[in-house]
Amino acid sequence: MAFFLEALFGGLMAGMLYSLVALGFVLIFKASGVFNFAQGAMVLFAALAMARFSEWIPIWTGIHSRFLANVMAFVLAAALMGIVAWLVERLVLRHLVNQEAVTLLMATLGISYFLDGLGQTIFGSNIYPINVGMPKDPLMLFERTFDGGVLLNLEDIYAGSVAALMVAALSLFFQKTATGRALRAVADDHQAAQSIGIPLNRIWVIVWFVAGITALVAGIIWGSKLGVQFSLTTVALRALPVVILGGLTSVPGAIIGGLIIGVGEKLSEVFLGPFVGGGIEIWFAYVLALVFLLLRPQGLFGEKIIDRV
Amino acid sequence: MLYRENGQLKTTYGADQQIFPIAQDRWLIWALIAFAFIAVPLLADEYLLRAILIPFLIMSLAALGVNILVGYCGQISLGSGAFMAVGAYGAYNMLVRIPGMPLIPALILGGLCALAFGILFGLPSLRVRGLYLAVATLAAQFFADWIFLRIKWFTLDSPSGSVSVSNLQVFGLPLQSAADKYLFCLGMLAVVALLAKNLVRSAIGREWMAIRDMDVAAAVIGIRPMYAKLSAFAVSSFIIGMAGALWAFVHLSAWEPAAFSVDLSFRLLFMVIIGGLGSIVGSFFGAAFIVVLPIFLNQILPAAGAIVGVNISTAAVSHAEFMVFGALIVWFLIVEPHGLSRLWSIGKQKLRIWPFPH
Amino acid sequence: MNKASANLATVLVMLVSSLSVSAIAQDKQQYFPLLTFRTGPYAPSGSPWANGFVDYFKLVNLKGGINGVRVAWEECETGYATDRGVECYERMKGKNGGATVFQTMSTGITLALTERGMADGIPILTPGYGLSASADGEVFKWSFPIGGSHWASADTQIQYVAQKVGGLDKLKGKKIALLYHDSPYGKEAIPVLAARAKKHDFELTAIPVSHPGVDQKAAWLQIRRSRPDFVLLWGWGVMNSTALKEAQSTGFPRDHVVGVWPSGSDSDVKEVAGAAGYSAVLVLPGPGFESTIAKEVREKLHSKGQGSGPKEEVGEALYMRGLMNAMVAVEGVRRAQEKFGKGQVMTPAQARWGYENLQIDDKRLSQLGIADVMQPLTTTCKNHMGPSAARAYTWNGSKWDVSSEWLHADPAVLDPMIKAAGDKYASEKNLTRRTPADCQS
Amino acid sequence: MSQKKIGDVVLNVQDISLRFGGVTALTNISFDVREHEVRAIIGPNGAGKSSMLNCINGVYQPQEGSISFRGQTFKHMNSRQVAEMGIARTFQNLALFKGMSVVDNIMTGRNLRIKSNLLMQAIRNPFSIGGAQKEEEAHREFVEHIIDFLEIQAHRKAPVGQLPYGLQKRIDLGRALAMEPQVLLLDEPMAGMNLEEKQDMSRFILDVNDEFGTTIVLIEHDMGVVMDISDRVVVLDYGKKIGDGTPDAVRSNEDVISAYLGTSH
Repeated sequence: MAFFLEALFGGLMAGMLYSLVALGFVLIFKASGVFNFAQGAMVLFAALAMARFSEWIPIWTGIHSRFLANVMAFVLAAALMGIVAWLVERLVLRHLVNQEAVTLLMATLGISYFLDGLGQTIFGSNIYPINVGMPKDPLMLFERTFDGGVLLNLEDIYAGSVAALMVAALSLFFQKTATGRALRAVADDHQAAQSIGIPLNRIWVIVWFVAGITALVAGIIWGSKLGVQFSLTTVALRALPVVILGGLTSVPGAIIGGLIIGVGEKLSEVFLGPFVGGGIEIWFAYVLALVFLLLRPQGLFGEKIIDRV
Repeated sequence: MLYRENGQLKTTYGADQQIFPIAQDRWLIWALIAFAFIAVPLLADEYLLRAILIPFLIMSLAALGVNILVGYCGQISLGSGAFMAVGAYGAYNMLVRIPGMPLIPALILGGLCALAFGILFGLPSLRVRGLYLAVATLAAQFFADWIFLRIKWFTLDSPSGSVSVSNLQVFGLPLQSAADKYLFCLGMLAVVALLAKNLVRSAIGREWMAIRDMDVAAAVIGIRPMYAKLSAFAVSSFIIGMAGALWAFVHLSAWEPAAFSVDLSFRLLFMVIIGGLGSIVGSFFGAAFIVVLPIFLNQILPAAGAIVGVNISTAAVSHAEFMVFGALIVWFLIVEPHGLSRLWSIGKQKLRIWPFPH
Repeated sequence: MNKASANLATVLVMLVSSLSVSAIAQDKQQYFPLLTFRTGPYAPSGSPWANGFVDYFKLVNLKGGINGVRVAWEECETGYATDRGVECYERMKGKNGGATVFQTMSTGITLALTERGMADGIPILTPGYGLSASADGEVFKWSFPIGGSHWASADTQIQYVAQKVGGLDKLKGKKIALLYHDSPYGKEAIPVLAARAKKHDFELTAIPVSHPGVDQKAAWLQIRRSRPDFVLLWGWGVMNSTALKEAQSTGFPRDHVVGVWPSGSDSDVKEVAGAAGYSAVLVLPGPGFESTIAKEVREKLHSKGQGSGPKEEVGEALYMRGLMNAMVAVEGVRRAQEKFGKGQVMTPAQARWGYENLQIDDKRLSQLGIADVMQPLTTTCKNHMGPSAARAYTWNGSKWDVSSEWLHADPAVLDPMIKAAGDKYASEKNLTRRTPADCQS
Repeated sequence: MSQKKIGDVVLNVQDISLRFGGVTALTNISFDVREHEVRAIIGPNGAGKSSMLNCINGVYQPQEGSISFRGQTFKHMNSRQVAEMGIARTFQNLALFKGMSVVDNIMTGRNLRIKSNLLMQAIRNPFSIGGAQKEEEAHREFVEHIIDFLEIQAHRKAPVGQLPYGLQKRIDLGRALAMEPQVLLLDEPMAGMNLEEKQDMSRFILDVNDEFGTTIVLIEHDMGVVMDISDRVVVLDYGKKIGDGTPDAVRSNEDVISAYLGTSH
């Protein structure tokens, strides 16, 4: 029982992080119809930037408060993601307007390769720490009720709540701000949006920037847990089933989907895994999403598409 | 003035329908085949054969398969690596478990395993399109990674999980020297390429392209999307599977699931994009490009660096490789969505009307 | 910014070295290809290892080469991927008058190359890793897991655990979990540990972690459930630090986690706050910041800005391993020269004899300046591994402390397994065991 | 006006209703189509004309009603069956296979009739081993007749994407004709054409109707054309049928005038 709770909880926390990455997918897809395969690369790129800047800033400026250094690093990294967003719009999207989704998907594949290479060229390919002062040690609950107690992970809790905050902030941004509304308009209908004078290009830059920020946050959380390293890119592959499950166009979908996938894969791994040799969580998540896909092609909250002839 | 079709009048539809309607092309292709089969084994050295030509041939085969699915039928797949893996392990099991199983049937059986696997994971394509399908095929990728890693039966319980084949034979002839292996792969490729070309220029090929271009219209003229898509998956994964078996048997000779990772799937997709979606010859261009590029960069970048006085570490080179790949993909998608094969045909067109501009 | 400046240094050095290599291209040189991986998930392990390699070769050349024969080397990036490794092998085996020997730096690549090595007549050198069965020199004529293999690691690892609990007999009824990298490397651990488990009846549960090893949450949940007495860590690259972080966050005592050499380098523990108490059993050399050879590298290379990596890396476990790998490669050639002619460039076949008749005793080790971190190496035709010695090191939060005597892999356990595996391989590939006559060649 | 004998009912549509979620596209539409006649469906934009054809084609599945063809009645159609029964169709907004040449586009219309299986096609060869090549040539010959009929010989090998709109419309028709249909559904075959092109197209339609005796169901905006070439007309408005009869009858129908002629031009 205690163990089940732990697995469940671990799953929820992992799910929160997945949904944070998934959110990046959804944002971009809503606003530009692009299935951004590069989200994972952006996470790595942003995290690398954060890690290295926070390491370099003290050397450059002689500031030694870790807090300040982190803040400045965050700002710099964010700015960098802004530049990336701008360049992507300039060099790629702009030239691929009204192409089929699949072409755009491949383009983002290209972008992700490029970012992977660039990031490691600039920032190096070792493991780099991000230290934002997350607590590392576990927290024991109900030690009386269950033998050994239920282990909670403070770091996970922090991470989870940051992710939750991020999500809340984004939904606010979408609902309340003018830009947010513009984004929603674009999402609903490109031509219409353009015709009422919403500048598509600027919107896209903004969206990719926002996605970049989510990537940065996700990168920081994962980075401070595991250290920043090339293998962060796999995070994106882990978040794909989430998007499928939740529906490409739905923010709440990304959240719920994330939690379902997170819990699903962890529980499957710890309870089914041992019987089949373990390591099933990755494909389990995918197959889960796949089965779901067959039942409901548009995903949990996605809109149904009717094609006209 | 050499490359002209004047005076080559077609008197039958048969003549008009042949693969190379222009005489010069026919001569060229025969010359090329002769060169590949006779001259290359004599001229090329061990290194060229083993490190470049054999991988190129096998990857062309795989790219051909991917192109049928992605290029002709428009069903994007990120799981090609999985199909190769299934082919490889399928063929391996056939070869090892069935005593006296000859090589070529083993390869074909391996292909058939991949075919079954392909159809299974092609089923989602009946319900979902494009992006969603891409993700569905990723499921195939990770599932394959897992079964060959964790289910000991497939690897004959080898403790290391890595398997190997040795002293292969074709019709009793040993397949040892680089030249033999090269010729074997070349033969396979030639045959499969011809069959594939026939398919794409026949009714089934038209069904695939119809589904790709406008599936509703296709359905209305009586094309069954299910049959078209699944047959594309079947043919494609069969070819990819055989390529996988060749890759494992002939090129690697000892391998582990990691040899067919999602990375390979992406590389295959890149080959098709760069080479040219929906073009057989494009598959060759793409494969050549992706196979040679890393080696090229490995040779050139350090040299270039040395000239300007910077030394490029191997790490830098492979990072550069990432960037070049990425940049090229985007560049091709933007500038020449039909890839190298289009550039090729444009060139031919120019040559045809040369020296007159119009 | 030190890393960057280090990079710059690297750049310059490599330039110099490359020039020097090309410069001496005409006079006699022994060509050593390197299958390194400085990128991808395993770069953290690959880089220091490769740097040690290269630095040693530089030293050899500074000291006038191998009896006058200069060392030429070339790196080929494998990214720890088997197929890339095969490509590299094919690419380099014929270059510069032929590769002397290949060091695969990856068990997966070793498996792919073992047979090619036999076919092409190029020795495959895997000190401390590779295909454990290839210690059987009568079957694996061209493979050399000199001074240790993964089986040796596993055996010494168990011996250290036994030492912690106070004797092999105390292992009885203990629960031991093996957390391994799900690759040929990680799987090599299982047979020996299983044999040991039978022998001392402790309970062994093997928990695989898939490539690249960043998500281990589920694995550690399992560990937390089964509450083993010890966790044996067989990680690689980024998997190691992740494992230690997860251990901390699931509250598993780090001093009950025991690693092997691929999990025992500074990059695995440096950035992990709670890694203190974790110990690793390192077959062959351990960290040696104060070793003579490390000092030598610092003054002869780094002080002249010619070091391959960052200066503070010199002496790290994996860096020392790189030095050792290169050292074995060179010493083999030196030994071969004694037989086939001093100052000559050795063919792969001649070098093979050298590796098969290696005699690196304490005296030689101290001449080489590496005596204080490793034990002598000897190989014979029958036994390509020779005696294998390992020592446990414990991370105290800032550095590794030696925490055991030299542990020796127990032939009583390994030899029968090696013999059996050798026979199995021989029958599969229908090879015949080498005759004593063949051993003379 | 073609002087041909109108046969009895081939296609009969009975109270078809079609909804997308909340939106109702068609409500209780019924009409019949007689052999050899030219039957027009008219109505303002969004009247549900195309939806009607899509139901007949089995592209959409109506919630209620049934469709019977030559006596067989179907709750809803399946595209494949429809095609096999000999109902062909052209599309309002061009639905050609852009990636393929003119010949290949029209050849797809023959696919239903191709017998040789995948393997035979794979081993297709000039030495008439296996029937594939022979079959291809036979169908190619038929297609060439259509190409002549539609006067597009010059563009045979061109990729359809590059051809002008008017020609593409013809090829769309050609693809349908290649199926040798008994009933031909034309969805605004003249939309966006200039006068000359329209004349050509109506000529083709009438020729098809006369020479092959093909029954034609026609959606068209241009009243002039409709009144000229069609024998009977159905009028839809907001998914309801508001008129049905000869052109003259429809022309004088009050509802139609108010709903349609009144509003549009």
